[in-house]
Amino acid sequence: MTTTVIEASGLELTFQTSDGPVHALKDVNLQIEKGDFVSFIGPSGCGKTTFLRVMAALEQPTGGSITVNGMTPEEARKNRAYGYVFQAAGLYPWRTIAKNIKLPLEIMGYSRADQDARVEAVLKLVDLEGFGGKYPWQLSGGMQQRASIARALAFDADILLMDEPFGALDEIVRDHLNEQLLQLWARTEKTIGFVTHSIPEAVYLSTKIVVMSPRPGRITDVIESPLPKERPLEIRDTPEFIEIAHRVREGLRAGHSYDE
Amino acid sequence: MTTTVIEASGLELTFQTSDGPVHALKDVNLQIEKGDFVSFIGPSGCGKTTFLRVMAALEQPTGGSITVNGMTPEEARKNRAYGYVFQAAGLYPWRTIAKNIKLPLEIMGYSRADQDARVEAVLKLVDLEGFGGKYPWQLSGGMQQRASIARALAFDADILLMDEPFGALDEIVRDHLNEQLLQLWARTEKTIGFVTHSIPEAVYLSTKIVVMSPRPGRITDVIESPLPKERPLEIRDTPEFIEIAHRVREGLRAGHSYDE
Amino acid sequence: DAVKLQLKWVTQAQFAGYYVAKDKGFYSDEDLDVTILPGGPDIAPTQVIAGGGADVMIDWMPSALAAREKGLPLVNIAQPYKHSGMMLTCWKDAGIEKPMDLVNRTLGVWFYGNEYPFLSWMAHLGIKTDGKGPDSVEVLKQGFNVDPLLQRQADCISTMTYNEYWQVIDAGVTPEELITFKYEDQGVATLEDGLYVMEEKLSDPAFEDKMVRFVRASMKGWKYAEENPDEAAEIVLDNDASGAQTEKHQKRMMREVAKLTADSNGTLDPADYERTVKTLLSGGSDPVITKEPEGAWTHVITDKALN
Amino acid sequence: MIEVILALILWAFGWWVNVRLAEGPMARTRAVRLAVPVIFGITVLLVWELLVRGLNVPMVILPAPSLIVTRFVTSLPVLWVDFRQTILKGALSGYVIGCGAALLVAVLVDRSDFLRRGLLPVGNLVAALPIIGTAPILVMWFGFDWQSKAAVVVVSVFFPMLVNTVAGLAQTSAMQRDLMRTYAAGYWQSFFKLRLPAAMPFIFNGLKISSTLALIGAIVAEFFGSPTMGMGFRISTSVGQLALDMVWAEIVVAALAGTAFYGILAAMERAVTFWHPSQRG
Amino acid sequence: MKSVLAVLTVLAAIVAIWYAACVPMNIKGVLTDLERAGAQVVPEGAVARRDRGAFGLVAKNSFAISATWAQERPRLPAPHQVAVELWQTTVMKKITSKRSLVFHAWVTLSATLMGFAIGTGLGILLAVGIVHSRVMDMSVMPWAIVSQTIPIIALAPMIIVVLYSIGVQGILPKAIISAYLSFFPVVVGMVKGLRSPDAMQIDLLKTYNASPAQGFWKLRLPSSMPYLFASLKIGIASSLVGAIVAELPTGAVAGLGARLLAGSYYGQTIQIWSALFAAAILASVLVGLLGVIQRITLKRMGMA
Ligand SMILES: Nc1ncnc2c1ncn2[C@@H]1O[C@H](COP(=O)(O)OP(=O)(O)OP(=O)(O)O)[C@@H](O)[C@H]1O
Ligand SMILES: Nc1ncnc2c1ncn2[C@@H]1O[C@H](COP(=O)(O)OP(=O)(O)OP(=O)(O)O)[C@@H](O)[C@H]1O
Ligand SMILES: [Mg+2]
Ligand SMILES: [Mg+2]
Repeated sequence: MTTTVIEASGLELTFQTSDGPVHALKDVNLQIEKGDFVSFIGPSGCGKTTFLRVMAALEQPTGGSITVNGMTPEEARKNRAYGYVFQAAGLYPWRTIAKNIKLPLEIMGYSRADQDARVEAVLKLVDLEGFGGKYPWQLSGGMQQRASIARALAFDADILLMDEPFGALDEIVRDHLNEQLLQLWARTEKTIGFVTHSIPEAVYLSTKIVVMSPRPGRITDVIESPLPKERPLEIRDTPEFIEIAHRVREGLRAGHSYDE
Repeated sequence: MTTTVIEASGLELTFQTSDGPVHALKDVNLQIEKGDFVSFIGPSGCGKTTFLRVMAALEQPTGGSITVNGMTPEEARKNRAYGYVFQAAGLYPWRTIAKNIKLPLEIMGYSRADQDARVEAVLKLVDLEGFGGKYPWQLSGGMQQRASIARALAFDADILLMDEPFGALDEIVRDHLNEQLLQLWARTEKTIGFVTHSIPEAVYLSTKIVVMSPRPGRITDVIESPLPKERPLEIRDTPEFIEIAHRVREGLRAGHSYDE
Repeated sequence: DAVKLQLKWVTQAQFAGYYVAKDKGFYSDEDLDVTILPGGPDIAPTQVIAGGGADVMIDWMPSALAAREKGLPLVNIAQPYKHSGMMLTCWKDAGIEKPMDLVNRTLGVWFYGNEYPFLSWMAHLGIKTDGKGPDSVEVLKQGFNVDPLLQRQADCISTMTYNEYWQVIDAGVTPEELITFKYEDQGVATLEDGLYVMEEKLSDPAFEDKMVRFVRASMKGWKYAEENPDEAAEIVLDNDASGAQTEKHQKRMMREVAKLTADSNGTLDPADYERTVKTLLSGGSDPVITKEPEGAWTHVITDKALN
Repeated sequence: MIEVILALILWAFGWWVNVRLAEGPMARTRAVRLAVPVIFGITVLLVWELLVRGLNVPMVILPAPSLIVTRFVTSLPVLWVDFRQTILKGALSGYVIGCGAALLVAVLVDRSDFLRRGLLPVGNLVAALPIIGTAPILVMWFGFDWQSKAAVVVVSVFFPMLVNTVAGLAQTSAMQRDLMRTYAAGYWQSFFKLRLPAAMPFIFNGLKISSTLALIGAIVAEFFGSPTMGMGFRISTSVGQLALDMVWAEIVVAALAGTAFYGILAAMERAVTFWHPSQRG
Repeated sequence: MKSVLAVLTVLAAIVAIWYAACVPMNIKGVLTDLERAGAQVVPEGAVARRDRGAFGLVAKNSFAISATWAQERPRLPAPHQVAVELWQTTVMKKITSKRSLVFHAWVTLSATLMGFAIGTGLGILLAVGIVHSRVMDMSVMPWAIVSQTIPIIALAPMIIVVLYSIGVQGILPKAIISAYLSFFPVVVGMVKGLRSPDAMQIDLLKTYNASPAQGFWKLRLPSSMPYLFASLKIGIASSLVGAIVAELPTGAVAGLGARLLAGSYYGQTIQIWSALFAAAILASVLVGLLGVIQRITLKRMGMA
């Protein structure tokens, strides 16, 4: 049984800039089911971030409609339905890792004891036990990024939106985090929206790969992944994997121009 | 006939920090021949950047020896033997793209006419014709990075050192630039030192892949690539390619720890 | 009863009478609680009294009359200073012997309401004040000290007999090196340190009574100070919060001040007033007052206080 | 009393108009950006006028704006003389000399790490000192005319300017400097092509801070002695004569001059540091 | 360590230049004094020397050089004269004495601190208003900038008198001038600081559906701290300037400004200089103290 979590139809977003209007999103139609892991891939400036922001009600669409759990994104946000992970870790430097993770909990009014328990749990989840008392700048970039994921996981959002969370990390760390993210997803049944530039990453993680192209930003292809839910890293050397990756690459290249 | 361009033996570099000494490089031995394309790969903090900086005489080794074209790196730098591309584009925001590319030419005293001709040529090389008059902040990250490569190519350095030049770009642009870089290398016979985090990129580009591991930073493997000089993008799906990539990955994993 | 007295200048023996009256209990004998507010180079007592910050103030008549013409009705209720202590002190070696020698020289003058006697003197002599010239002098706004003379930036500066003149002497200059022109001798002297109040307040009998008692006690203080100059100077020193005054200087000042107050019992001499007004009316191109003031003084208080 | 009530109503009305403008759809346009502060200013002036009249505030305490304007218009020649003496001669010459000297010294200091380490803390300290206190001394040294005012200005602008310039010259990132090293660029090449342009935002910051200091220094120094003209002279003598309208007219001149000065600097800054993120926003 | 050495070298150089400068600065006065005392001076007569260059006089009367460092009322007192005066008026006097600089410094300090507190408080409040209200931002901010071009210090006397006349007396008028001067840097710094969180940090809170108050306490305020401290340092220095200038017109009552004025009034240059140095020391102590507080606070916040 699948329930539709996010449904966009004819979505448009035009930014009014001093150089004239920028069509960041044009006629975007997409349906995301509960428990989906959806990757967004596309060249720079195609509107991936914008789309994610529209879902999280951080941006107002200028046309079309979008519903989240049957509500407007605005209402969903008021219900605290989202965990959002930005490209940069964006931890507050004046708070320790543990306090950073507590931030949303404080705001949402969780009890003191509950806060501590949850921090404990998510720190373990992202392999950061014992680092709760450290300040962000005492950690490496990869650890910071994991802390910011922990922050988004600490409260019970059922939609997790991640905007290139692993962009700044090296390949090995990235592989490791990808594996963990998959496990987490399998365990929690969250719906995940994930922006990436890396084809293997998108293919490895997703149940659905959304390929976008710029000017105006629109969806050129939606690829449903036939890969099983259980995915060891080695799956990346299987023909199915390479085949999907190839399809994604072709889709990307079609919509790409080199002046960017 | 091969001539040795860079020769390091027993190279060591220890940074004295307030937390005690950091062994950024330890007992590094490497020989780079004229016309080699050498990639450096390894986890974060393993000393890739440091090694590149030692070659460019931006850092003084604390032990061992290194020669560049038979001279000390310092002398080689005075002879303007290097073009260096940093991870961030590092263009001067108060200069237009064309003026940024002219910067080294002005400093090295090229004639006005020569400067213009060279700017024209390198802008074409990196697909930025027509953008010479723009300021860096009017361009996307990818275009900025290409401009910074153009800047390093504008003068006749025979060693090109590139520190993760494509780290911030999306995959398609990256593929495209990789292709162009290879063509350029084939055409100019430059010696290139290239730091990357991406295994496919390293394998695709290099004649020699140097795998490094941290604490202390040292070379764990040097893989000579059997791939031909002519490399279409599709070569990445050949068994040879996958085989080398596998070897690199193994080498990397061996030296990797997850606390980073 | 509370009385606030605004001084024209910083705490020094120039105001010894009031400090003595306070210290010796003459005010409290009259049931007065007097607060003495020191002035300073940039304090215009007229402005203070206009805003109600003081009940009575000490000021020179020119600035009081100017304020009156500007619509601030000030009335002189007593005049403890009979004589003017202001003079122009010049270097003898600059070749100055008589007033007309001043032309084509640089003179330091106090402004801030104190420039009027000087301007009318110059008008009297027919000397212009717009820069060096054969029939004109260059005027500087003199700061608070005698440096312009000592540094020879000016050939003459304004001094008071009881204060700045002695600072010049203290700096090591001998009286023989100097030549002084007292305004009084030049016939352009204006009345100095008098007591002024707002006209409309005087119509209040309670206030009038307070002033009567105040003037009586103050004059008692002055007479005491004239007779015991050293003690008066000590009292002043005790009241000087800046700690900058020296005993030697204050004792000397007290003696000089006594010379100026000795001839007055506090009552304003109408002849002196007339002379002041005449001087001011002839103040050259930019006269201080343009018409004869009316009701600018009263004998009501002194009559009641002293008889 | 009517005036007071009127003043309150006017205030509320002015504020209401501004709220409408600032939160309206046109808020980002140039016209509204200009209109809002102007409306605010006019409202303040009108309220001031009404309150002064309504509460019968004596002229010697606070004159009404209309009186000040009248005085301003009728005293233009005097104001011009004062302006020339204080702003053009005292403040401007001191400003040019002080800032110029600071720039030169900064370049010298910048060449030596030792000097920079030694001078910067001292400079920072001096920049925070009440330099105004030197005015009586400088008047004593340099005489009564504008030279002593210029000297006060020189002393008060020198250190803020020096500190800013030196800090600005150190503003380059390690990468930008390394780039110059890979070109084997000489000292002056890196100076003119990298450090000076990079320092410009800081230099302009120093220039802006100094501009207000210069104005204040020149005016305050006149309190300690001056020829019979100048803004400081006029202000202090006018207070003595209870000509408060004249005092305020001089304040208007000072504010106009200061704002114009600042505006010119800001325009120059925009032209020179157009590339800096703070100017692009 | 190297820095300390460098600073000491610079200071030593300044003292040396200072001593050297005393010679030409004071030579005329010294020669006049010596002549009065009967010494043979070239050329004779103060008038004759009036327009002579100082260096020429020094060359012709080199015997007088040592006297230039020991005058009673020099144009430029020598460093040791100032030091001796400072010592005598601080350590050697009871601090309750009106002749003690410590007493005067305390008077000034109390006005400074009060003004600083008022100015900082108002500045922060205004900054909060400006950051949260577009109207405030658009209408007040430009005038706040214009207000700084008004030489308020030059008007301090008048303001003091006006306040005086409406019954505000004592420490408060001084504090108000101080507050006016310290208020602007705080507003500017605080507005900058409260706006320093980047769009992403603000968006993060939005995804939590945080209220504006939560946004203020959890994000804007903490991230404004470095800016706040930077402007507090400027603010306290301006406060001190304000207090000192405000003391000038209230007459030589008490305080460093009064001391400065009285020194100037009686031509006591050494007293002026020692008051200046006392002010300088006070300023650096205040700024230094804020620096320490800044370091501690930021460290506890994990930002240093
Ligand atoms: N606030 C804004 N105002 C104006 N234009 C904007 C704004 N945000 C984004 N854009 C424009 O909208 C387009 C889509 O931007 P978006 O950030 O969504 O791209 P993206 O796919 O996330 O790119 P990247 O991979 O570089 O992050 C771009 O052309 C961008 O310049
Ligand atoms: N200037 C320096 N002072 C002290 N330690 C340094 C300095 N530069 C680098 N290091 C340390 O030396 C080690 C190697 O750094 P380096 O920058 O060469 O790593 P890298 O391989 O380039 O890493 P990355 O992939 O993150 O760029 C690291 O541990 C780093 O912290
Ligand atoms: Mg994006
Ligand atoms: Mg690196």
